[in-house]
Amino acid sequence: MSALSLFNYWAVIGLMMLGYYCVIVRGNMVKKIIGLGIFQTSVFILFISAGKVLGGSTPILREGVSVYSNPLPHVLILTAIVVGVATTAVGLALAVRIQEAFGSINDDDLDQLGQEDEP
Amino acid sequence: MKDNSILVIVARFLIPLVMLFGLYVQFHGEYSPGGGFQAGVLFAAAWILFVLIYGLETGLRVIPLRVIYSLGCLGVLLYCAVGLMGVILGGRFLDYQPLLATPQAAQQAGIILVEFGVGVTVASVVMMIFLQFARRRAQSQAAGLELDQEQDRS
Amino acid sequence: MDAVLLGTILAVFTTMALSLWRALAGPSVYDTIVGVNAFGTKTVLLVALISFFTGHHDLIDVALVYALINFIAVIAVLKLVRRRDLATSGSQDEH
Amino acid sequence: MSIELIIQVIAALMLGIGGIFAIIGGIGLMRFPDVFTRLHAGSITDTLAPLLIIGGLVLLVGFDLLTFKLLAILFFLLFTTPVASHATARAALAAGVQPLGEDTRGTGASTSKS
Amino acid sequence: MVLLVLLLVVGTAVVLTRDLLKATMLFAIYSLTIAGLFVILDAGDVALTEAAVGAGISTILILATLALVPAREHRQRGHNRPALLIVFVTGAALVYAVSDLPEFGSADNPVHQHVGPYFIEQTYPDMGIPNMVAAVLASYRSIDTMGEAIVILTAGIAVFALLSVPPRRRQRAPDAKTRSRDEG
Repeated sequence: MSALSLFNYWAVIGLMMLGYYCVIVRGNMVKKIIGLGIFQTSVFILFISAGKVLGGSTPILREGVSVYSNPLPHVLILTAIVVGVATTAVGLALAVRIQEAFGSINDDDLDQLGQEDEP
Repeated sequence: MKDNSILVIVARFLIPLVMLFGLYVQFHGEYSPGGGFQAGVLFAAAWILFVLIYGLETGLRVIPLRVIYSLGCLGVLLYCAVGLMGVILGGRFLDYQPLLATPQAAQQAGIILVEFGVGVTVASVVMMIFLQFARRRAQSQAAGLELDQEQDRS
Repeated sequence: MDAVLLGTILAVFTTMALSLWRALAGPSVYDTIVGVNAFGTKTVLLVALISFFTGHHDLIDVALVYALINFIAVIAVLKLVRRRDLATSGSQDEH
Repeated sequence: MSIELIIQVIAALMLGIGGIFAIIGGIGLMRFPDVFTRLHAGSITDTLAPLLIIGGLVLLVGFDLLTFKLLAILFFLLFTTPVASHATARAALAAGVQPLGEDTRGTGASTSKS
Repeated sequence: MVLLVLLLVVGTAVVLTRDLLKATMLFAIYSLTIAGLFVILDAGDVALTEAAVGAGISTILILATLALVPAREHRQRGHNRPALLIVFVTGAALVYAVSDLPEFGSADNPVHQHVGPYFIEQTYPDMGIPNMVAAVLASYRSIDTMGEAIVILTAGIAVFALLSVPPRRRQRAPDAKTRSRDEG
């Protein structure tokens, strides 16, 4: 088992860190949602890589093929993608409402508004 | 974008093809990659292309708002009804065996119905979400909100 | 034959990297759009080649979907850039 | 020389030339100086390379359902990419991006507006 | 492998760029690349969904949002060193965990021992359809899929509830303050 055979997993970790960084650091909410998308896709790649069998075929039965990749992760990820886009839509709707209510979707501006509100 | 006549002509015959391909993905999903989600998204994408070219009002004349709302609920209801049908006919929830006589045919019928329900729901919900976002700008401008003012400042 | 297919796949990869460079570096929005469009087309070719190379012929559907979705996304970006609004019909505009 | 071998050779040639065209288009996309010239490089090879590559694949497949799908992809690509390029060029022109003139030789200087 | 490197490059660019419109377009490229990767990893259905949903619908929704919010990001103030530290600690923990993962693509991994073989063997006798993903999705795990359809409907209702309220001028008190601050 060499390090290269786990390359998919290294890439997943890199993408996950990128998405995480984007969600934590970026103040803009649309950017945060994009970061969330990157984070999600890294998890998708992790699952699909786990389900892959080298030399296998797509999980559609056909003659003359005996090794198939595992269909179960595909199903789980299929569900997760569609739920992910639903989450994205709700998050974007919230961002639009925040923009209308406060005139900004930036974290720092909103913090300032909150501090001015308190006294 | 209606003024760009090349775009209009290409879109006019591309949209039916996208819808046809959506139907193929929906009902051929048992034999090749595909299924309810993808077909629903493709259908919604065809409608969105129509809206991008012809404007939202024309798009809503093709599929009225009420139809979108009710189709979204009807898809989920179809799914649940297939499940309850199994219970009524003497099986378990979402058990397709009692639907038809031979087990394989029953399973296939159940899968096709369920996928159809999912497809209808996804298509109409995606259309509805896009609709809500897209008409918001005109509404905001009508209400007197200045949208692009922040952009100049930054 | 496999060598030719592999070479073509590598060529398409190279082109993808080049158009990605254009999309990343492009000074204006339109350069990015050009890059995205070229990248999408090359992805379609790549998927077609891969599905032929590995013998999983049912993956061709995926390429078909890409070709359509890429077009719709590019049109949406262009409309946003030009009109700042996705819902207008644009026939009453001055352009 | 059998007919299959000839077809294979032709298909291999088409695939190879398609790949070369794709790379040339990519280099043009990267090196050209302004939007319209890049669009020129990108869109022309975007129609030629699919035509050659998918044509080669069709020759390799023979006659099948797969052939039909490949032809459908080719059809869609041949319609959508030129239209997208055209729309991009039109939008860029409408937004006030000036094409480079004859006098600048692509050295980045802005053209005089006639 | 090449696609993964491309993916990392695109991801970094998406995170670093400040122009939200450009970030959205790069995100579309990112989705396309991921879908290509899924094609290589034998997941046709997932690639189809990711192409249609990620590159199509997500992009269009973000674009529709950008018509409503300012399309440029503000310049960030400094304080992101703790965040970077957190990210790197998480990454280090994940790297440590990866060394326990089984080898990529080997057929005797634990994943392929549990219910996977059952689905692969039983799908055709049970259902008579060749696409295992469709069979598992709509029959073996159909309650899961029903919950998922309900989640989509709920998301639709949530967006409807959030955005069907007609927009008004801001009425809150800070509005006047910000305006005076901007002028002053």
